[in-house]
Amino acid sequence: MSEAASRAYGSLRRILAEPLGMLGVVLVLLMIGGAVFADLLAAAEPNKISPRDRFLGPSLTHLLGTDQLGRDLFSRALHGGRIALSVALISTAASLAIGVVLGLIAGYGPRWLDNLMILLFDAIKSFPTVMLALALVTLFGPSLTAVMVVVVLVNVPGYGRIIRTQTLALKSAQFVTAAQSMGAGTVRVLRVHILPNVIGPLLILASMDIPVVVAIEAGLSFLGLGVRPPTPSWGAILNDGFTAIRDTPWIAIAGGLPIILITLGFTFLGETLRDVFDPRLKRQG
Amino acid sequence: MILTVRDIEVTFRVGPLLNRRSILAVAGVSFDVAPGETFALVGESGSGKTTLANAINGLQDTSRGEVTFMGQRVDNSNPGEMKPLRRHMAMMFQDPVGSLSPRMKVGDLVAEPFRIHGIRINLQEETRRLLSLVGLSGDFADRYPHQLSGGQARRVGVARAIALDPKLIIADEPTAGLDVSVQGEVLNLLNDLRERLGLAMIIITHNLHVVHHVADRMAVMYLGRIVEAGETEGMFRAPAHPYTATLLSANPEPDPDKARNRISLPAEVPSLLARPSGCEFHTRCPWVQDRCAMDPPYTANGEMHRIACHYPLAPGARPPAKDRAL
Amino acid sequence: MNVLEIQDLNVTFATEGGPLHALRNVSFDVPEHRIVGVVGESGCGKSTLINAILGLLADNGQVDSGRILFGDHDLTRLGPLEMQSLRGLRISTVFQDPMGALNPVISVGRQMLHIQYRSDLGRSEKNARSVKMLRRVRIPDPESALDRYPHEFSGGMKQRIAIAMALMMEPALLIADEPTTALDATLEVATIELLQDLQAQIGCSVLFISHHLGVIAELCDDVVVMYAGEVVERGTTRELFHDPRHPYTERLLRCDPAGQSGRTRHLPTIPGEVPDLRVRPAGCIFAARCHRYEGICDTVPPEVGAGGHRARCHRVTP
Amino acid sequence: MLYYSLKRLGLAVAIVSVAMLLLFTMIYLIPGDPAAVALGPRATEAMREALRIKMGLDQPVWIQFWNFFVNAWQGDLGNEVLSDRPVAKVVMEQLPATLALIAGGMVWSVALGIPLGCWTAVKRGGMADRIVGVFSVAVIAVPSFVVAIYALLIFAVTLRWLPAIGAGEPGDLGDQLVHLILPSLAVGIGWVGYIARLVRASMLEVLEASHIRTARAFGLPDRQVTYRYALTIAILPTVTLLGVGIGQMLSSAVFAEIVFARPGVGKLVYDAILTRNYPLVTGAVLVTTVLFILINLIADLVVGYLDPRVRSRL
Repeated sequence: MSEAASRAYGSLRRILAEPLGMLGVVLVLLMIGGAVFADLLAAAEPNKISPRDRFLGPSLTHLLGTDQLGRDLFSRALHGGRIALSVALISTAASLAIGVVLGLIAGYGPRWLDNLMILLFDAIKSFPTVMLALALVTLFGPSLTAVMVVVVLVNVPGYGRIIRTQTLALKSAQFVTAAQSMGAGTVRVLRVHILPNVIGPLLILASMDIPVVVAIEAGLSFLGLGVRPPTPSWGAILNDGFTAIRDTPWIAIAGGLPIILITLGFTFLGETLRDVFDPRLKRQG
Repeated sequence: MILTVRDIEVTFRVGPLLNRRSILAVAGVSFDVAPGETFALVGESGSGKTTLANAINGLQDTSRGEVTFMGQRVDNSNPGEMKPLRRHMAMMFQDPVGSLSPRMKVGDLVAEPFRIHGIRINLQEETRRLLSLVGLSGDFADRYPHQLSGGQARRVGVARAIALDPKLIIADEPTAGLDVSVQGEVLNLLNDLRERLGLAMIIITHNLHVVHHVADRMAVMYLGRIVEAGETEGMFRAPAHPYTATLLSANPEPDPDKARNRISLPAEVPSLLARPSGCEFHTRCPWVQDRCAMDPPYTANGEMHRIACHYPLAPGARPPAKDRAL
Repeated sequence: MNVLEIQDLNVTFATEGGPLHALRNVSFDVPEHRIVGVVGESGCGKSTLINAILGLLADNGQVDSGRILFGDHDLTRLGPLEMQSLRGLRISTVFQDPMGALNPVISVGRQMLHIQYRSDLGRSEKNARSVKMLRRVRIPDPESALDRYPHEFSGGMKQRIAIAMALMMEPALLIADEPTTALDATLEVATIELLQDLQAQIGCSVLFISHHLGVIAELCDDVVVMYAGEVVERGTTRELFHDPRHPYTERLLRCDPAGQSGRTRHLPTIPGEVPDLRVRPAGCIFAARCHRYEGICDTVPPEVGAGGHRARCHRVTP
Repeated sequence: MLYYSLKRLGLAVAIVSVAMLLLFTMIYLIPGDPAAVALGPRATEAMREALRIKMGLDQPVWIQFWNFFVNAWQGDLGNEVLSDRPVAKVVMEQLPATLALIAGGMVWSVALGIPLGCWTAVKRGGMADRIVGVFSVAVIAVPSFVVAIYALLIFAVTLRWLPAIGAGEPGDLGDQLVHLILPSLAVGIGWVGYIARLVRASMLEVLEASHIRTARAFGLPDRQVTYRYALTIAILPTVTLLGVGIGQMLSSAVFAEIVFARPGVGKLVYDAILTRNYPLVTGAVLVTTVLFILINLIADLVVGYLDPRVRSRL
């Protein structure tokens, strides 16, 4: 196991050697740390309303100021990170699992099934993301579950297609034919010969998709269709700030800043991961 | 006979949905392979030799004919029926590195046949034994395919092929992608193993000189048919089909004084979608006569030396002089 | 009179594992009206040599020392624009891969037109020249071929079109980089005959790169044998094939299965592998694989003198 | 080309049909009675029943779907709940404003993205390449609604350079264009990054192709090799991507229209959700989806026309 450990250490060093990778790691760790230790870092309750403290500008007691209900924005922003990150992780994991299975089936299965899946993927993908989200939220009512369903629906076709294309290419690769000629069955071919070769690039792509997921959650919450108030969410804070943008711009800044930091962090990290581990992917733009 | 191939055809459907046409990639091929014998299939790209190999191995469905391996029909058989027989028939593929799964170590690659067939054995020991049999040290077990040279990767391929003690090995272009100085190593290895293990072998190649040194009998393919088949020695001495003669002359000896006798075929290989009439080689044959464009030549099965030509060549024949000025 | 003289050429590439000495002290001449073959196995530096001559080395590669004399020019010292003015006009090239050699979205006629951009002829005269050239490489119906795109031609035809384009401006030197390797053996013969005919008609010199000993023996007047970035032997074709002096040449010739007249069950090989060019051995580059190795080979690199049939080996009296 | 076009068209029709099926399934799966939801709690049972019959909800599922399907293909998306006007008409009224916004975003992304990508590909490895690279990644990463709000905050509220809300005076083209600058920037800036990166990547790939080496070996001037031999090929995937980009911009447009209080389909849908005007929501979703598929079809046909390998096939 020490070999794997030293490999992991070597990879980490290669990532940190890139300025962008370093920045990405720092930003991501900062945001994750903020979310995990939100209670320790921010003394104030995120949902505690105090009418006396309404619309206070940034100060030492309220690092990012307060909102229209007098809630501490710093605390709300940190707690909002919990929502954003847990939505991102859970729904990305779910999309990956579903996308990989469907992609393998489409790529390795019979031609008609492949055509059917591709048609389905393309149809889902052709709904503009936000429109689809709006429709779904209208139908199911605003909730975190609805947001996650949207994310899965949006991500699965993309992941499925990537896995399917790669599986299709590998299906006729000589090492797969070689395994078949030895008598390897479908399960063995998929598990031993195809999956290890397609999963790596997908994991990197998925890490680069986390900002997109964060954006969907924040966007829906901004429209009032994501988490229910008073749960702290970056999108909701941004909406509060947008309503009062002319007089108290700090609320909008408090909502937008963490979104910018986390999306940049994950994107820089993902880019570096890709450059370090899979330079071929760069080609695909 | 360990393998009997009778009159098999492989059809592919190509083209767009509304204009789908079928092409005959293998057009009625018959031959036998005896235990312990090396048989060579020779042809250029598009001759159907690789498709034929896949059909024998059950990786490709046939539309006609019979393939019998160790007394059992194997054409169009389902994977379940075929699996026990696969222990006895091993394949080696063209690309030495590409036929090894890129994320598996050499040790696992060599052990894979045992795992597939659920054979309980000391895998580590067996892997070492096989690697040493093909001339690789045990350290190679921990390497990945991309860390191997072409020749080393080819040896790993051989180790995988002989792992389960097969009766027949089908080797597709075993020297492809290898430098001249390494080609010999692989051919010598195959020759040695064949003698030591008593295997039968089918070698598929476009390089006739490779065939000369390893094969007992050979068949030359053109557009999915065998145009000439017989003892290697005799066919090299006196090729009877014009195409065989051309192929033989196309890979000249490295001798500036002898090299100028090559037979040139300016015309392109016809498309499988538009097979020529009569003898299918007539569009390129330097010895072509009127009859060739009309009647397909007939070959009898089972003769020692088969030639599909109306006018077989006399030994040492040279093509009729033609006008080279254009 | 030499069209091309390569003198003590050294090329290195900057790689992650340190500088890679891809060409070391390469010297040979391409005389007028002659076909010179460069033969060697993978990793011998054939492609680097061509790129160095054409001034198309990759960004991490550079010529450290030596000269490439072409007429009055030293190609290693020419600026990009001067080099560009020679390419296609005085020095032309045919590459290995016929499938990718032509631009897929521009018609054959336009591509041939573009090559003639330095000529003062009118458009229709240029097209007439293209047609004439296509006819010379035996493209059927050359007039209509001008309007067609590369994917409409077979591999052999594409390679002939590429040859036509290369010879269009009647260059003094044609560099042919394995032009027949991707073709089937029977097409290869026809393509080589075509090259021979055209060379005789145009009177250019040819630098012909190949790993195929038989083709070299048939086509070339002189041969240069390369191993691991060095010229190990050079001479006329007859000298080299009948009297190989360098142990590598000797064994390479024996390895070719086509060279075995009788049937043998045990083919000769060259054991060992090409050394890592980032850590060149101090002595002879071939020492580790040589069957005539002796003590001096490990420490002193052998040198070759100028002219005639030469081998870079201590065992050969210079 | 004819076969290629027919095949693409057939595929587009199939995708639209599957999208309709999906949409219908979603509507059908709504928990609760759509009529009751639409009419609110104060409606009588008779009113609900009347609406159910009017909406065809009393029919079996497949007949409902068939009616929905046939009507939708004929452009009949039903009537909206509030004013009883045809949904298709309401959506079409709002569509031009959204299209103008997207066109604006497209102008930003093409006018900046293609030259940036081309430039960085030619000067790869340099400082400019690195800076543009980081810029591209950054603008792709940051969500468009954050860009919209920050742009509003900086350029409209703080600096007061540009108008904050509305689409400008009807009839006054100049005013409308000024009002378009910020929203279209918010919609398009991410795509500047996407396109710059894609053009750069495909330029680098094409520049390595052996036909480019051949062109250089024939002494063609660098400019001709770069722009005529390489860019003509490298641009093809960009055209395809632009088709995809429209879909993403349709999403961003929803936010831009809300933030900048512009008319458009996005604002329409948002308002419809708040008023539970479901036929309008699904209708607008369907229209934008079809629009997206149509634009992708056009992009595919353009690529097919530009690429002789596709053009000459049947």
